[in-house]
Amino acid sequence: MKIERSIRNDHIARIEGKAGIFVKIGEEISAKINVTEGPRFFEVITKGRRYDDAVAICPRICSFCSIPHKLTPIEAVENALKIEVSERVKKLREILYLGNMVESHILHLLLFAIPDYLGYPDAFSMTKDHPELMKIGLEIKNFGVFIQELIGSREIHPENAVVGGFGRIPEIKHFYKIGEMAKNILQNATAIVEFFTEYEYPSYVNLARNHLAINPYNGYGVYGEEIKTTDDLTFHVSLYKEHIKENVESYSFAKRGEYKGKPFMVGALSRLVHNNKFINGTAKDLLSEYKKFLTPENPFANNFSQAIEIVHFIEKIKEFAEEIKIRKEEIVKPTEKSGAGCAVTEAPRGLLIYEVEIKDGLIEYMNIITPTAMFLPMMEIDIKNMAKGLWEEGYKDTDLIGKKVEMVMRAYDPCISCSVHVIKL
Amino acid sequence: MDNIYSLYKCRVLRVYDLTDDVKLFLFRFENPDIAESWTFIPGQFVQLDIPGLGEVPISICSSPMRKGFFELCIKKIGRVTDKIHELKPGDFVGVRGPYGNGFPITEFEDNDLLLIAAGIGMAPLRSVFMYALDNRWKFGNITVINSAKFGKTLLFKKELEAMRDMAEAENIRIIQTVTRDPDWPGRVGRAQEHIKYANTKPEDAYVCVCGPPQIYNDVFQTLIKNSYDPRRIYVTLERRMKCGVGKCGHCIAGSSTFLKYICVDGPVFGYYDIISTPGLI
Amino acid sequence: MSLKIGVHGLTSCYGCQLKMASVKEIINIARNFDIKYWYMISSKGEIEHVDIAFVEGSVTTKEDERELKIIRENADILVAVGSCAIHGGVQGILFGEEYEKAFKEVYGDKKIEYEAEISHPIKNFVEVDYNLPGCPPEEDEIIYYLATFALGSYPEEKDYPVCSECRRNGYPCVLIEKNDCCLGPLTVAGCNARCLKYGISCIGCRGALEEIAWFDSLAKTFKEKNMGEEYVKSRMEIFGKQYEKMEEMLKKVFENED
Amino acid sequence: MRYVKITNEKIYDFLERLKNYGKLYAPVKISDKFYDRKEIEDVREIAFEYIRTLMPAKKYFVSPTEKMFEIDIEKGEYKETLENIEPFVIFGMHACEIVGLRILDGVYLDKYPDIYYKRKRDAGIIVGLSCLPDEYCFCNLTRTDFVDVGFDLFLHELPDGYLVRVGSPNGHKIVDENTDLFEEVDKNDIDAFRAFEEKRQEMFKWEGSFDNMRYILELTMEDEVWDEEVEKCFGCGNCTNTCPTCRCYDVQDIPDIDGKKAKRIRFWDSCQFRGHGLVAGGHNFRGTKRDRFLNRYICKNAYFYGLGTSYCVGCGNCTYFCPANIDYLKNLMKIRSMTEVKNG
Ligand SMILES: Cc1cc2nc3c(=O)[nH]c(=O)nc-3n(C[C@H](O)[C@H](O)[C@H](O)COP(=O)(O)OP(=O)(O)OC[C@H]3O[C@@H](n4cnc5c(N)ncnc54)[C@H](O)[C@@H]3O)c2cc1C
Ligand code: SF4
Ligand code: SF4
Ligand code: SF4
Repeated sequence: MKIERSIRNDHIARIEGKAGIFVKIGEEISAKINVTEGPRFFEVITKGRRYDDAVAICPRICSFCSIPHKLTPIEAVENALKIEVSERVKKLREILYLGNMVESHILHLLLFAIPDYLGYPDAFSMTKDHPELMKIGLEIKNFGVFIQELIGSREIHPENAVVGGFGRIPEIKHFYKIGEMAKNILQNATAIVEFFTEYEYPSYVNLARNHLAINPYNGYGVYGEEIKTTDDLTFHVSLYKEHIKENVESYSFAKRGEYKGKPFMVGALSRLVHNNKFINGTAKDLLSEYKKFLTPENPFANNFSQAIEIVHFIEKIKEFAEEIKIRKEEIVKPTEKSGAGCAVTEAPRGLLIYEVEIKDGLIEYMNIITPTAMFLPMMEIDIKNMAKGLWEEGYKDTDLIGKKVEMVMRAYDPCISCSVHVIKL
Repeated sequence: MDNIYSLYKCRVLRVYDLTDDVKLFLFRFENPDIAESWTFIPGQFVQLDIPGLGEVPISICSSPMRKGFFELCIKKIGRVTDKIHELKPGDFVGVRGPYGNGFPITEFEDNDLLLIAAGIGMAPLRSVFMYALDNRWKFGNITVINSAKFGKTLLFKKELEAMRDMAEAENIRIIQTVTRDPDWPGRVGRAQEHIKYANTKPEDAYVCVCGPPQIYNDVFQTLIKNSYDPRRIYVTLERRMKCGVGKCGHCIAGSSTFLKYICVDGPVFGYYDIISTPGLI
Repeated sequence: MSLKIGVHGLTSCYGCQLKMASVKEIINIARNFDIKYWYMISSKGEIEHVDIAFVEGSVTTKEDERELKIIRENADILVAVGSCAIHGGVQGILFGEEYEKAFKEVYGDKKIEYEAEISHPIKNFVEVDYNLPGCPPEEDEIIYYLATFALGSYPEEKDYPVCSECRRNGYPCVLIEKNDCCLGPLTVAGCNARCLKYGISCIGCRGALEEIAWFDSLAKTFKEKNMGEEYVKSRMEIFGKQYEKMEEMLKKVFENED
Repeated sequence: MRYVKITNEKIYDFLERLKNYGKLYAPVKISDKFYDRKEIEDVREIAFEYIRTLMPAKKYFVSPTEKMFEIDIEKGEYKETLENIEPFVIFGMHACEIVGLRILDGVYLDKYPDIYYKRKRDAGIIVGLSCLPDEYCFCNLTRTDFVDVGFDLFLHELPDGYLVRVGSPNGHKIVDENTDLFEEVDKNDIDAFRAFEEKRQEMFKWEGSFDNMRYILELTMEDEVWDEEVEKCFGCGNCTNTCPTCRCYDVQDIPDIDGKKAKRIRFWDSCQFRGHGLVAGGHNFRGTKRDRFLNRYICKNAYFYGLGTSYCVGCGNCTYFCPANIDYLKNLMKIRSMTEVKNG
């Protein structure tokens, strides 16, 4: 007699956005991720609008990474209209971006991932037994929020960042405070890294894979213009269409990325795999101490990588905040009215690409490729392997398999809202 | 200097249901000194506070002669009043006041008194009525016309009903009338239709009117047709209010030649104020 | 006894929930309320009867609609949270034909198992008791709403424009000074004029004031400042597309007296 | 009245010394077109040339938002939150605004004195400054172009300094404690003062009296000349918020998340907002935009018995700061059909 089971969860908790998974086990094992969240067509919405209005719309794609969805299109527009902003503005943007990175990572770890590791349904119930963990996590979060509110006007949908600079540049005294705060929370961040080194990765999901990450401008960061791959290719972002393809499957509103016809991975792990040599300071020490946790073939290493990044970025923010020189600055107005441009950055969840074409100040064409859309097929494979591994090991409890499968998903930190915005290439 | 916005703690002593959405509350100040010394003029109001939700102006509906206690009759209609309706005996609220000018009650003395109320308008007028009963010898004939849409929404229906027969002997006439209730056994029709049945002598009666703004014009016309002296007609008005003491500006009403704070210059106004000032009602 | 609450997201950026989850008092919220379901945060719980359900996001699929109805049936009070839920959100710009076109453009003729539709505010499907505006809502308002519910009462919704807060804070008016296309006069206050603090003109993210958003008056002023119809319209519709009288009001201004 | 003089060389010393009497607030340029009062660290920042500030000086006496009580909900106790108010000095108030403040006094310090206001009023020292009108000013019509009381010192510009009028015991004290800064007024100064006043009168754009405006207004409230203006209005409340005599406020209780404590705050409200006249049950005493629009004209032109003026002090703020370009004075003149004189 054939034994067949299926696991179906139409609404996975603790991820950002709405998706379901459908895993079939038995002789044939298959896994599907159904993105059920409705499509929102950001590329169409922004079409025909003024470029500054368009970049105000883009962050609404996703709240967790609304800063990347603001700063990346801004950069694309600036590239298109040949706007050159000052070093100061670039630095401020980077601080802002990293502030978001820290907040996004810690929220994801604290609210979504860690409860899995400790066996709680959510962070609230976890708080009762682990108040300290929650406290240090929230302190890190507040640090990220402070930065984003200061520079971006708020942590979700920052309106202060605009094409050509900032509406208002904050006063210097606040940056001293950033430095102060960074110093105080560094050990919190180290504790989070150490938390993840107490667990071993499930081996079922070991699989060699292609990682794509940015080739950062200077040091380990989020800005750059080239993309690196595991098979040693480096290409300029403007050529992204030649290398990254997006498809549609009937069971999902999201687009699905492919590199050379194959699934691939992006995100914190991919960044560390490619760029770990640029990591310095406390994060470097931690990384060399816990080297064995940085395994390119296992997605669970992504949570560990996020924790390492938190440490690194806190130090980086501190460094930037200490060296920044504040001066009033006008918003740079474009001299050209039309043009085309591309930009790529490293959002918390991985590569984020924006391409725009502007004519007479209006958006003619916009294309957005989000990290979640890129790694979705890879995630499906890992989910399948997890289910398969457990099943073959003799676990028949679908609840347990379901939980583990969700854990794989949360390791990726998918952002469903991001993935569902799309227009065809 | 005292803070005019400070509230005195008051305890709810009793709660009576008057209609489905109107309750009568009996209060006493916690502080015995205040309870003893506190007094007011009929027609004045207090600011009643539910801590954490806010204050509402409410007319006092008992007689100032009942020292130490006062009654408020409150319709459940919004955020604060909803909560007031949940109060039980023993609960506390904050109260400050009394505010407003009140009816010129000493001027009323030695004259007849005609009280015309529609709906919740009975609340302030009951205070005048109770005061007149407490000082019966000071007044001539008294008529109360209490009107509402339905029998079940008539305020103080039972109270007034109970005293009706006894009252007649005392030259007090009580007329209760409804406009839309086919099952009501008593009088029907709008308040003004019953003015002619009043026992008051038009030439020396004072008239107090309170009800929704729409009724005023009809009532005024009927009164004047029946030879009541327009100079002796008073109404009490209502407006949004936050302070009760002429600061917050919400109750400012009238026109550029007669601009008044309903809370300190009113809520009681004379007939001529009303008809000569657009925007007052 | 603490109130039972549920938090739910339809189609959106999840920012309102993120904001709710990241308010400084989140631990106190968890302590003072009985959170029955909140998928974004917790894997426990199914939709069940709650005193108050907070719903973020707009309805863009049949599935959204079905869920929303279940939420409504199980909640005594339903609060629409954020611009998507209240006005359809930025995704609400695609309305009618524009939507059909966009869908085709994106998914081609491919069939998707789930049915998608125009982004609707949730009031189009169920009765909404209160609106908690914002994109995302402000921390103090989230707390205020919850706290008034906890007191057994309900919040007073703001009924005046962003300009009031801009002025109370003494930020220079960018509409007067720089002739910027500021939508503050139309937009529900409550953000404490956050953008004007930075000299960035209001984009209307909190949504237009119900019935007293004078798109026509504002457009008239914009027109006098030499802004074209296309631009004024495209900016006003970002958060105001589904405001019933907007187009009509704009037409009146731009068609007249040319 | 006592008159003294201060020369231009000493004016910044004087401003510096004013800080000894409290925190110094004075107008500074805050953006391309606007001025506002801010706390002054460097007295050279002060913008003597300013004509009007974005927020009227009332903000120092009735804060845009202020806490009134801390409430213990469970115990039903109210703790008033009267912060300790430090003395402060407002430098550079023009005559119209000082009258405006006196109008506020009439409202806040009447039979029911408002302690929050009173405390700030007692702590504030007011130093007036003469001004020349721009095209928005019409304080000559409202007869508020000169004040006799309501300030501690009043500085009138002279070619080489300022003629100082001393208006209160506090003013005398400041002069007496800083005699090294002041000198006697001589005949040249008086001539210069006279010349300044004359020039100032010349510069006003409108002439005539405003006294009968309230009657004319009352008679034209139904007039259709208003319709077009109402149509233009956003209902944004900038006019009332920037008016030195508008004083409406709203009160709200903000409970804590655990429902145990609350704070009662009050904040500026405006009759241009729909909620201003809305009462429970849904009736609105100012239900249309027209009602609300006219309400301001009515209110501002009503007679303020306390001072024998109207509530409008002719500062022109409401016009200057109206984003819809609604001209308050022109509208009044229109219904009055008074012709434009000089400089028109
Ligand atoms: C002088 C005066 C006497 C009154 N006497 C009585 C009375 O005896 N019995 C009675 O039931 N009602 C009376 N009212 C009306 C009563 O004040 C309102 O029904 C009450 O304020 C509604 O408050 P709410 O919070 O329940 O309603 P909401 O609509 O939620 O009101 C919110 C806030 O608006 C203000 N507000 C709303 N409506 C009014 C209003 N009509 N008057 C003043 N402020 C208002 C209050 O500050 C209130 O807190 C009187 C009003 C006035 C002005
Ligand atoms: S800047 Fe915008 S929000 Fe502020 S007052 Fe001007 S129009 Fe209103
Ligand atoms: S400032 Fe102008 S537009 Fe705004 S409410 Fe006043 S009159 Fe109307
Ligand atoms: S109404 Fe206008 S001119 Fe008159 S005092 Fe107020 S702001 Fe000044």
